[in-house]
This record gives sequence, C-alpha cells and structure tokens, in this order.
Amino acid sequence: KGAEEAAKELGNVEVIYTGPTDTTAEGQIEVINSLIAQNVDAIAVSANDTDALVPALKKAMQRGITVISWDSGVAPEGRQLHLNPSSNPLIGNMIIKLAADNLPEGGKVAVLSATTTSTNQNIWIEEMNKVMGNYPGIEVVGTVYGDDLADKSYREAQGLMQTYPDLDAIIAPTSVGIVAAARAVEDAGKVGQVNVTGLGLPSEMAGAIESGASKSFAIWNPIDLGYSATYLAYELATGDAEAAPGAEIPMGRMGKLTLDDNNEGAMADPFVYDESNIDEFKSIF
Amino acid sequence: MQVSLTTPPVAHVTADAAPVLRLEGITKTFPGVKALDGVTLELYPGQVTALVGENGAGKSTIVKTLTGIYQPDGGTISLGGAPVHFATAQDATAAGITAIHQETVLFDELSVAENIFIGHAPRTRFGLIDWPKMRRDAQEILSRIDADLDPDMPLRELGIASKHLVAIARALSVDARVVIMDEPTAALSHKEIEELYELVERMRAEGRAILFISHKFDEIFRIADRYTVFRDGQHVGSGLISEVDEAELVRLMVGRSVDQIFPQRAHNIGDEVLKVVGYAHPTEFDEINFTLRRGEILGFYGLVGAGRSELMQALFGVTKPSKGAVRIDGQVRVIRSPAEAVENGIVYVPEDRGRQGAVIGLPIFQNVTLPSLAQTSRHGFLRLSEEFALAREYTERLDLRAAALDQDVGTLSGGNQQKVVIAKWLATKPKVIILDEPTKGIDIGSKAAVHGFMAELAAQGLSVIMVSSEIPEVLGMSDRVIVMREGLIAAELEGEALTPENLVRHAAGIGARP
Amino acid sequence: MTSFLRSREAILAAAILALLVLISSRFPAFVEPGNLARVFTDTSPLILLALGQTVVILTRCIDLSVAANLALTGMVCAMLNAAYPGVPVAVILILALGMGAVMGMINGLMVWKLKIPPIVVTLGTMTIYRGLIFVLSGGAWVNAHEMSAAFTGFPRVDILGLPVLAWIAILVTGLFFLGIARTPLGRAFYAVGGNPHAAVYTGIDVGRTQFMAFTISGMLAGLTGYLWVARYSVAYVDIAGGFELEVVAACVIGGISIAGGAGTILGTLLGALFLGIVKNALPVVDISPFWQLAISGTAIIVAVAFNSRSGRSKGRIILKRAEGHA
Amino acid sequence: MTDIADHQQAPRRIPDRLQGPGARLLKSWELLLFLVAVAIFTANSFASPYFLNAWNLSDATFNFTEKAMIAFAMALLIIAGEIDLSVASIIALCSTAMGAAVQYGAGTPELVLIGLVTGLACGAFNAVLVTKMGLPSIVVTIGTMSLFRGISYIVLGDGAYRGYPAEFAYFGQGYVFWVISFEFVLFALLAVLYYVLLHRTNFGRMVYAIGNNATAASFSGIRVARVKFILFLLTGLMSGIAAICLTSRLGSTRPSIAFGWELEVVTMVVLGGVSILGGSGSIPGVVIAAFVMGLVTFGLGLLNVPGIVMSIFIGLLLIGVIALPRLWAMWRH
Ligand SMILES: Nc1ncnc2c1ncn2[C@@H]1O[C@H](COP(=O)(O)OP(=O)(O)OP(=O)(O)O)[C@@H](O)[C@H]1O
Ligand SMILES: Nc1ncnc2c1ncn2[C@@H]1O[C@H](COP(=O)(O)OP(=O)(O)OP(=O)(O)O)[C@@H](O)[C@H]1O
Ligand SMILES: [Mg+2]
Ligand SMILES: [Mg+2]
Repeated sequence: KGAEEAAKELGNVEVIYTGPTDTTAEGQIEVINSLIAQNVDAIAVSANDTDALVPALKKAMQRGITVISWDSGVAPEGRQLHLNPSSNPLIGNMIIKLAADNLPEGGKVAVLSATTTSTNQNIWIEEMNKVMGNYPGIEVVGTVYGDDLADKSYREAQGLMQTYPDLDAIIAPTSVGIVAAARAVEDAGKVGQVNVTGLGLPSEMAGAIESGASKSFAIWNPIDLGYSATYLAYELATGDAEAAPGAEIPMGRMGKLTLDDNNEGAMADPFVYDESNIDEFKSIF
Repeated sequence: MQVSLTTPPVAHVTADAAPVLRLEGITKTFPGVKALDGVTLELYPGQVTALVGENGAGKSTIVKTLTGIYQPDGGTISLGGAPVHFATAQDATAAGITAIHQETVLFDELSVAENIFIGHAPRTRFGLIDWPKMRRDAQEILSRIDADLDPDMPLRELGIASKHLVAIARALSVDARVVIMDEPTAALSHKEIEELYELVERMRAEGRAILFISHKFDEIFRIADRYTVFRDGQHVGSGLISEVDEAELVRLMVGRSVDQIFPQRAHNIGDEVLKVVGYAHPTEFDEINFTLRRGEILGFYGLVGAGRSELMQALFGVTKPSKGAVRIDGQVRVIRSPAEAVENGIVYVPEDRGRQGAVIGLPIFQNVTLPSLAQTSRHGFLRLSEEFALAREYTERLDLRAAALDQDVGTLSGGNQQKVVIAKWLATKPKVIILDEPTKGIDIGSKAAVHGFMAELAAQGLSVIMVSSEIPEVLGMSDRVIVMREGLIAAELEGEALTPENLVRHAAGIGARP
Repeated sequence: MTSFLRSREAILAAAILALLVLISSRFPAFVEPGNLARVFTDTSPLILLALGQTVVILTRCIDLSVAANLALTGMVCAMLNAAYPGVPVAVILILALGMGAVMGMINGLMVWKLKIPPIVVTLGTMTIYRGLIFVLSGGAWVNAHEMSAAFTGFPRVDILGLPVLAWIAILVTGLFFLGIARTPLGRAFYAVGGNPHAAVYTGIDVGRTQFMAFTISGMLAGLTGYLWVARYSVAYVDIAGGFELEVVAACVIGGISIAGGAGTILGTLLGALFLGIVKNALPVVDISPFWQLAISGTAIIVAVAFNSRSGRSKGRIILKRAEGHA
Repeated sequence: MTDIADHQQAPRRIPDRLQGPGARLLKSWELLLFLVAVAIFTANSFASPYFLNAWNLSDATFNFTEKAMIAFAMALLIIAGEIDLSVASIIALCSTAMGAAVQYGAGTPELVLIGLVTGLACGAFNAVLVTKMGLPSIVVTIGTMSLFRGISYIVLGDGAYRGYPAEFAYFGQGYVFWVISFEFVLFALLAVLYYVLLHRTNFGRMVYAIGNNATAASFSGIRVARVKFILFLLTGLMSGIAAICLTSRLGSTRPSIAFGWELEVVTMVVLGGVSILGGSGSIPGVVIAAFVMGLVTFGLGLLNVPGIVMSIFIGLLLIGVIALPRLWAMWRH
C-alpha cells in the first residue's frame, strides 16, 4: 500500500508486487529471475534467506538493475543498500524494555523467535543481549523457535510456560509468534501472570491487548516501510542518488536515510502500542 | 468304501421332479478363451448334482456366473421357474444361493466370525453389527460342521485346512435353497471330509439343492444323485449317477482316447543329468530323492496341493530347501536364486502364467529374450535386430500365433502365452526344463502343440520334468512318473505299473493310509 | 488378553508410557493432568486427520490432500466469518464438514470412476486446493480481530476441564471405534484393502468403498480446517503446510499397513499421540526443536520395520506332519 | 508396410513390428506432451515480450535443471515399481555435509566428492531398508525424508553454512558457452546418459521387466533386488549431483534447502508419462515434461503470477493429462 502511495507521488513508477507466496529461497530466486527477464529498473526485496539470494541478485545488478533490500536483509554483496525498518540496537533495546517496564521487581523472560531462515530476529536478540546489563533483575531463561508457523509458535509458547512455571514474560519479536504466544497465554489461563510482548501488528494484537495477555508491544509502520523502499529504489535507479557509506538518500515524507558502513540505514523508531492507542490503529494495519 | 450306505433312495430321483435352478445357454468369453459355450445346468431340491470335467472345463466359471461375480455374455438363469439376474454377489445371496468357492475368498485381518458373516452380518435395532449374536451364530455353525475354531481368532492365524472350514461355514451361514461346493474337499483331511459328507447328507434331507464339484470319483459316486459333465466349456452330458459308471464319466470328460492324441516318440534315454538327494523344506516337502536322465520326460502327478509346485520352485531357486543337494551332470550345485538355476541350465515354466511366467506389458520379443540378454547384447547394450532374430527363431519353432513380435504378450491367448514362456527358456539352451501344469487352461489344439514339442525337446536330448494333474497327459507323455502326496514322494511308477488306478491310488493314499 | 499384550498397539502404548516416564523423571510438570490434557488438545487435529487417513490407507489408497483441504476449508470459514460475523457456528461447522467432504469426493470419484492412482490424484488436488486458497484470499491473512468471538471461541469452550476441540477428537475417535467395528462400511474398509478380489465375492464394491473412505477423510479435514483456524485465530495460505506427511506418519507408527487391510483405530490414536507427545515434550525437555524431524523419521522407520516383522504371515503348510510344530 | 507384405508371402513368418516407427510416434505420449510444450512456448511468446530472449530463456532453465536430474533417476525407480520421496532431504543432507566440509577448509574437488558420496550413502540406506528388509519404499522414504532433513536441522539449526570457494560457484552459476549454463549442459548430458541406460541397455530392459511384473522377472532369472538396489543408489547419486548444483547456485546451505522438491520431481516424472504403478514410461517424456514445467512456471512468472497459482496449473496439468484420455474413452463408450 505504501509502495503505491510512493509510486503516485513519483509519477512515472510502476510497482510489480509479487509474493510473499514463495516461502523458500529457491522460489524467490525464480521470482527474481522473472523480474530480471522483465527488465525492471529496480528490485526491492525482503529476503527470507540472507545468503541464498545473493548470486541471483548479483546477476540482477550486473544487468544494470538497482537492488535494495528492506525489512529482512540480504548480505551486503547482494544489494546496493538495505533499509532497516528501525535500527537494530533500538529494536533490541525496545523489546527488552517493553518486558522490563512491566516487571519493576525483575523476573524471568523467555524469547519466542521466528523462522530459522530469517536473520532479523537473531540480530535483534543479539542486540537485546548486549543491553541486558541495563535491566538488572531481568533474566532471559531461554529462546525457542516457532518457525513463524502459528501452530508451532503456539506449541513452543505452551512449552515455555511449562518448563518455567514462574515465567513472567514472553518476548516474541515476530508478528506470527506474538499472536500465537498471546493465544497460548490466554488458553493456559495465565493472563496477568505472563505478559506477552515483542513486535506485532496492531490489527492482529488488538484482541490480546483487550484480554490483557499483552500489555504493550511495538512495531514500525509497514505502510511507511513500503513507501520508503519504493522511494529509495527510485532514487537509486534514476541515478539521483548513490549508495555509499555515509550517503543521505531522500525518501519523501519519511525524511532521509543515512547509510552506515554496511550501506544500511534505519527508517524510524518503532512505535509502542498499548490499550491507550490500540483502537486508533487496529483498523489501519 | 461304503457305497451301499449312501446310495440314494430311488424315491428321491423321480424324473418329474422340477428343478429349482435352471441355467440355459450360458455363454462366457474371456480374452482368448471361450470358458462357457451355451451350457445347460439343472439343480433339483433335495438332490446332489455332481459337476465334473477336466481342469479348465468351465466349472468354476459357471459357479461365478451363478453367484453374481461374473455376468454371463448370454443365456438365462431361472430360479424356481422365474428368470433372475444377479448384478452382485449380494443379489445371489439374497436369492438364496450360496457357494464355497474354489479359491479361498477370505480376509486374513478379520476374525473367523466376521469372515463367515461379512456382507450379511446380523444387526441390532440401530443398524449396527450385532457382535455377540454374530459370535454365537458363528459358533453354532462351526459346531454344526464340527470345526473346533474360536470365532474371535483372526483368520491369519489359521492353517489352510481350517480356513477352508471357515469358507464352508460361510456358505452355511445363509439359509440357502441352493448350495454350491467347488472342490470343497481338496484341502481337507480325511476326518474333515467325512464330516463334510455328513453335512451334505443333512442338507439334502432338508431339501436343499446341492451342486458338488469334484475331481475325486469315489466321492462323486458316494454322495451324488445326478451328474453333469462339462468339456472345454460345453455341456456334454448329464443324468442320474446310478445310471453311469466311472468309465463312462471319464469318456465324457476326456472325449477322446488317450493314445490317439499324444505324440508317438522314440525313447532314447541317456545319462543322468540331474540328481536330487534328500531335499527337504520345513513346511512344504521332505525326503525328496530322484534322478533325471537325458532325453527323458519325468512326470510328477498328485492331487492339487500335493506340494509339487513348491518342490519345483525350490529346485529353481525361488525358495530355499532346508536340507539336501542337487547334482547336475554329477557335480554338486548350490542354487539360491532363479538366476543361478538358469546359469546351471535348469529352467522352470510356472503354473501361474500370468503372475510368474509372462511379463504382461512387455512385447513378445522382449519376453523371449529376457533371460538371454547376455547373448543378444554387446557390452551390455541392446541389439534389437539380434533380439528379433532370436525371438523369431524360437516362436516360429513353437508355431506361435501372433500378429507381430512387438505385440504385448498380454494380448495373446493362454496357449500362445505359454508358448512365449517356453520359447523364452528354450532360447537359453537349458539342460533341464520343468513344466508346471503346461497345458492348464489351454484349448485342445494348443494342448496338442505343447505335447508335440515336449516330445521333440526330449528327442533332442533335453530332459523334461512335467508336473500335471491330468491323468491322460501324465500317462501319455511320461517315461516315468513320480506321485506326490502331502509333500512326500508316494511312489515312483514306470512301465507296467503306469496305470490310472495306480496313480489315483498313490495320489489319494488309498490303501497306503497309515 | 495375552494376544493383546503381544500386539502392536500394546507395544506402542508401552513405548508411549516409557516416553512419559522418561520425560517426567526430569520434568514432573509435564505429566500433570492439566498438561497432559493440553498435549491431548494440541494433538487433536492430528488425531482427527489421522483417523480419516486410516480408513483411506485401509482401502489401499493414500490421501496427500488432507492438509490442503484443511487449509482451504479453514480459509473459507474464516472469510465467511469475517464477511458475515453473524453466521452461527453451527452453520460454519456444517459448511466445513460439507466442503471438506466435497473435496474428498472429488478425490474419491477420480479414484473410483477414472481409476487414476490415488497418489497421483491427491498429489494433484493437494496443489490445486492449496492454490485455490491464494486465489480466494489474494494472499491476505484473516486475522483474529476480523473473526467473531463466537467463531474463535468455539474450540476452546471448556467442558469438564477439556476444551471442545479435545472433546471433538474424543467424540470422533469414539465414532470411529463404533463405525469401524460395528457398521458394514467399517468392515468393508478392511475387506477391500485386505483382499479386493475376495471383496467382490462378498458383494462389496471396491471403488465405492474407496470413494467413501476419501469422503470421510475429506470431511474430517474440513472439520479440522475450521477448528484449526478458530483455535489459532488466523488463516493464511500456508497453514498446516506439510501436515499431510505427519498424518501419514501417525498412521504408519500406529501400525496401519500401507498395503491396506491391516491396522486398528487404537493404533492410529496411539501413533498420533506418540507424535504429539514427542512434539510437545521437545521444548520442555530442552532438546532443540531441530531434533523433532529426525526423531519422527526414525520412529517411522522403526515402526514400519517392526510391523513387517510381526506381520509376516505363516503361509500354508503342505507337509501334514509339520503342521503340529509350526 | 513391407513387413506385412512379407507376412503374406510366407504365412508362418511373424513380422517384427505391427506398425512402422512413424505410426508408433504418432500414438506416443511424448508427441502429445511435445505439442503441449510447443503450445505453451507459443502462448508464452505472445503473452510476454520478454520471453523470446536468449538470456531469459537461459535463466528459465534453472527452474528445472536440478529437479530434472533427479527426475531421470526417479523415472527409472518408478518404472521399476518403487519410489523415493526422500530426494529433497538427501539434497539437504548433502549440502549440509559439503557446508560442514567447507568449515574445515575443503576445496572444490573434495566438496564434489563429499556431495556425491553423501548422496550415494543416503541412497544405499534407502536401498538396504527396501531391498534387504523388504519394506515398502513409500513408507521407508517418508521416514528417511524426515530423518535426512532432520539430521541437517540438528547440525545446522537456524544457522547457515557459507563461504564456499569461488571456483565452487561454477557448477550452479557458470556458463560453458554464451548463454549455455553448466547446469544445462549437465542436464542434457545426463538426459542422454539416462536415455541410453533405460532404452539401450540390458539394465534398462530389466527395469521395465521388474516394473511390469517383478515376480515373473525374478522367475526369468533377473536379480530383482540387485537392480532395485542400484536404482536407489542412482537416485541418491543424482540427488547428490543436484545438491552440488543447487548449493553452488545459492552459495550457502540452510536445512530448508530444496524443501518440497520431492513432490515436484514426482510430478515431473508422472507428467512425463511414467506410470506411477510402474512398468512404463520414457526418458524423452521426462525431458519434455521438465521443459513443460519450466516453461509454465517461467511464462507465468513473467506475467507475475504468484508461484502458488502456478502450482494450480501444474496440478491441473498432472491430473488433466491422465484423466482426459480416460474420460474420452468413457465418453466414447
Ligand atoms: N478371469 C479370467 N480371465 C481369463 N480367463 C479365465 C478367467 N477365469 C477363467 N478363465 C479361463 O476359463 C476357462 C475355464 O476356467 P474354470 O476356472 O471355469 O475351469 P474349472 O473347470 O473350474 O477348472 P479346475 O478344475 O482347474 O478348477 C479356463 O481356460 C480359464 O483359463
Ligand atoms: N497360501 C495359500 N492359501 C490358500 N491356498 C493356497 C495357498 N497357496 C496355494 N494355494 C492353493 O493350492 C493349490 C496348489 O498348491 P500347489 O501348487 O502347492 O500344489 P501342487 O501339488 O503343485 O498342485 P498343482 O501344481 O497341481 O496346482 C492352488 O490351487 C492354490 O490356489
Ligand atoms: Mg475350478
Ligand atoms: Mg502347483
């Protein structure tokens, strides 16, 4: 939706949106190949495998196509720049802060992560661990993987509550995982004892906030993300901007993106949702 | 023999008794075989009609037509005077016709009681199967035939004879007007056979019509009131059993005198080729010793189920014997697989042609060259021209009737399929060829051809083992005959001793029963 | 009784008990009744589908389309609920059963009337049903807030300490025990798979029976589709992806012979529970969930090797004197 | 025609063949499939202006080359009446083994060797279970499908192996000549090899015989278990080769690599006219089916049809090509 908004603003842009129907890297490569074949000017990809897409994207760049990755990244050699929805340290800090804010006395938290082939979660968890020192009394007791499958995430969340009967919070930095974890908490009758937090979409989490299974969670605005990615791809493809460390590239109403040494940049801070503002956003995204 | 005891009272068999079941002009054709050709059959209430005929005469086919398993191509069936049509087996059961089929049509995973009642199990008020009643009824039927079987036992745990009793119980579970028994005594022991006879007596007394198919003349003359004879799918005679004798029945069945049809041949028998010493198998056969000489035809006779096929398959390496040795041309050979048997010059034409003989789906020439690929190929690569040449050579020698050599062997008639299987083996230039029921299910013309080239093979110095259940064939073709019974060699007959009476006596164990 | 103790089911039950003892030695909480009930509830969808698959395999067929059928029915139910929140759950249940049954019938008809091998038919319909979800939904998700409370709440309504989902699994298992043991159709499944040739002799229509098996399997897949979507409160294209193999695995572990005609409902139930317990226990006993796949693979191989060993038939005995010893 | 004339002159002579090569070709499945392929090709070139472009077509071949390599061996296996559903998992395990070797500093030759040997070992494992223990291959390979990939997951978890040597990239990304990729050359070479193996050697003949009637084949002196053993080995080996190509193309290994490929391979084989019940089928059929599937997915890809919708077409194609002739026969009756 955001991509179309940007396209309209820019005027001469046509957006081909394919996927997310291919969950395997091999499938994404086929899609990229067909995009290359159509001589598109730019590809903006949210990868489900950091490395596997690199050869295909390299080929695209060799044929003069602008390649950027957004949200879930590709290794640096496979793209010109990467747009992070937010900076990784910020997210890492945010997710643990959300848990800690509700645990003034400290407590045990566990992480429910996503699929085994996406890198985002691991980076965030890494960043989170770096700042653990700032939250005394909070103990991360374990990390499990729900593969971004509703049923598996649900089961893993159940498992966490059994293994650690005195668990205080589950952090799920994945939109599938957080919904499933909230369900599991509700079904286990542990609303109030176990707080679910992490990254999720207001539309999916509205129920969990209402029931109290989740006190708060965070997310960036996906519409803004699509908008920014489209804008960046346009700027690079038209040659108006160049992706190099330190460069500042405009992205319309979202301001400018500043690239770091890895040609990565962060869009904006994640935004926190709780019962005070959930109703306002749940019908938007 | 207690013939006098069971000679039926003449009052039963009056000429004006109306048949309860009447089949007229029934025709049934299978690809390549006319199994039934306008046959007529009548069954009378309170009488046992014996149906006799050679293997493949069409006896089982008429049973299947009568029980709704096959649909006849033509003709009428009338029950109690009214024409009937059976689309499924259940229709026939509902009309009061029940059968013990020749092949076991039972379910290994189901219990004895259920095997008896499947398709017509007693139901409760709610339409559910009433297990307690089914068990009780099964128990009752089993005790009626004196079968000491637990109704709850899974069938797979029973031996073949017990399974046969279950099949009999199944037929009796229906209150039927017409009871058909297709070779019911073939798998039973002496005691069980006696009990079966008593049962037939009882059913006759109850006024049921019974069709009794058997190859054993003694039992036919003991329990039947009437007879009907089929030959090659045709009705060739029927009447009261009291008005025929054994010789007349045989004449009707065979329809020709024995020496007329079998080829004359020179008996120039050479050295010993094969010697089997002390062959044994835990469940199939024991103490098998015999020799085979060059140019000889050795017959193996026995009732169906005597274990001949198992012995031959062990010689061919399909099953492993537990003891014993084989010498070929004086040297001890170990044969663990058919491949090794072929390498040692022993080949086997199986009884079950469709399953073990011809590779249906492959063309004729590929069937013929299958064991000879090493000959026709070069460095493992096929040479089609060589294959066609080899296939042509042997199929033409056997006078195969086919449209082309690349025709699927499945489209040939039974006899011609048999020729393909034999051609396949002749092409390997074997020392010993084993033919298991070589003319089973083959029409008369092809039979003569098969007999003709058997004689020719022997004349050329090949040694032949022929397993056959047909007495005329055994007598007409063999130089020497081994009779098997219950997995053992019962007798070895030669020269003067080779008479039908001797064969039957040893095969059935009459006078030899311990 | 002794024959039961030697049966596949008893051995599988013993294996499950051993597994539970092993887990409880380290994590006593796992075997608390409350948790076992949760494990059972969690395994309920697998049980439902495995029961349907059982009758299909009994008739010498296989149904690879169950997971896709589940997902399609689930999506349709979810979309219906999102569009018309007022439609009562009873109607949705009937719709789910009916839609699932129709998809099963399509499989069954192709097997029965066109004589296409079941594996080819269901391989094809598996991709078609799955693709239709995308066509219907345009790839969009139906999320919790779009579903009505009655819709998502139904499977988790608590009756006597167990959620409705678990009760449905118990009810259907009960129906299967009854239906397989006490109805002519139930017995026909065994007859058709065990000896299709002989089935004809007893007046059973082989193709029709297979058709019925596919219909039942499809119907259960449809029912599970609604329950699944309601339970996890989300419907999207990939739900239950690859679940069909887990379903077949449950049957195989439960001793259902892939050659047809052999196996029991109890076996399937135990096979599904075995997989369910393993799946639920791994996160608890802190074995990496990455072990799960290898463990279920090994279980399948061990089960099939074991079943073929115990199921070897004795064969017939010609040598009369050998009969006594064998 | 001449054959029949001969037949009339010498009545007892049986002609070699009933129909000439032309008539046989006309009735063949391969021709039907070839026409389908041509139709799809034509439709694609009208539907998308980007279709008729050498580089694009070359890219399109990657959609099927690796799967087709496995499909060749799978075709033989299915013709012989068995099946191997573990092929995609063998790829995962081979790729994992190679990735692990990279961490120990293995060079390209060692990697290739490890990939092939791992594939063979997996094939041998299946073969022993099926031919020595007499277990049904469909169940065994559903089991090993979980087991092999499961081992990859145990080894790798959510990690990945990368850092493959630069030369290793050649197998999946190299071009032999202009737009002709190494993978395509390998595919073509294997197609010829398998054609010869199945249609021109004794071994191929035995495969057909076994598939049509394993008992009769065994009764004809064929060592059935040995032939099947070799076929499982071949399937494992081909999966190893496919693993080398795919790993090279992706430049990294994750346990989810090639997920779901087993069904695509089986679909390709069945679409190629191989009877799932065994006994019939041909390599040319499988080759054309590979092209058909590649063309369908690439053509629809150019129209930006999502992958999942493409699978509907593949599913319909699979059922349709089998059902339509039967429906036609029923309708004419
Ligand atoms: N299903 C079938 N398909 C093809 N041919 C068949 C079939 N059933 C029987 N025949 C053929 O029909 C003929 C009659 O067979 P049938 O079984 O009726 O003989 P039979 O008199 O019962 O012989 P036996 O004494 O050996 O039991 C045989 O030539 C047989 O090969
Ligand atoms: N496992 C079995 N259960 C029931 N019947 C069987 C079984 N195996 C074989 N039979 C039946 O036994 C009969 C033949 O047995 P077998 O071939 O061993 O005996 P045989 O002495 O060689 O007789 P023949 O060669 O004349 O048939 C066949 O009619 C066959 O259908
Ligand atoms: Mg008969
Ligand atoms: Mg025999």
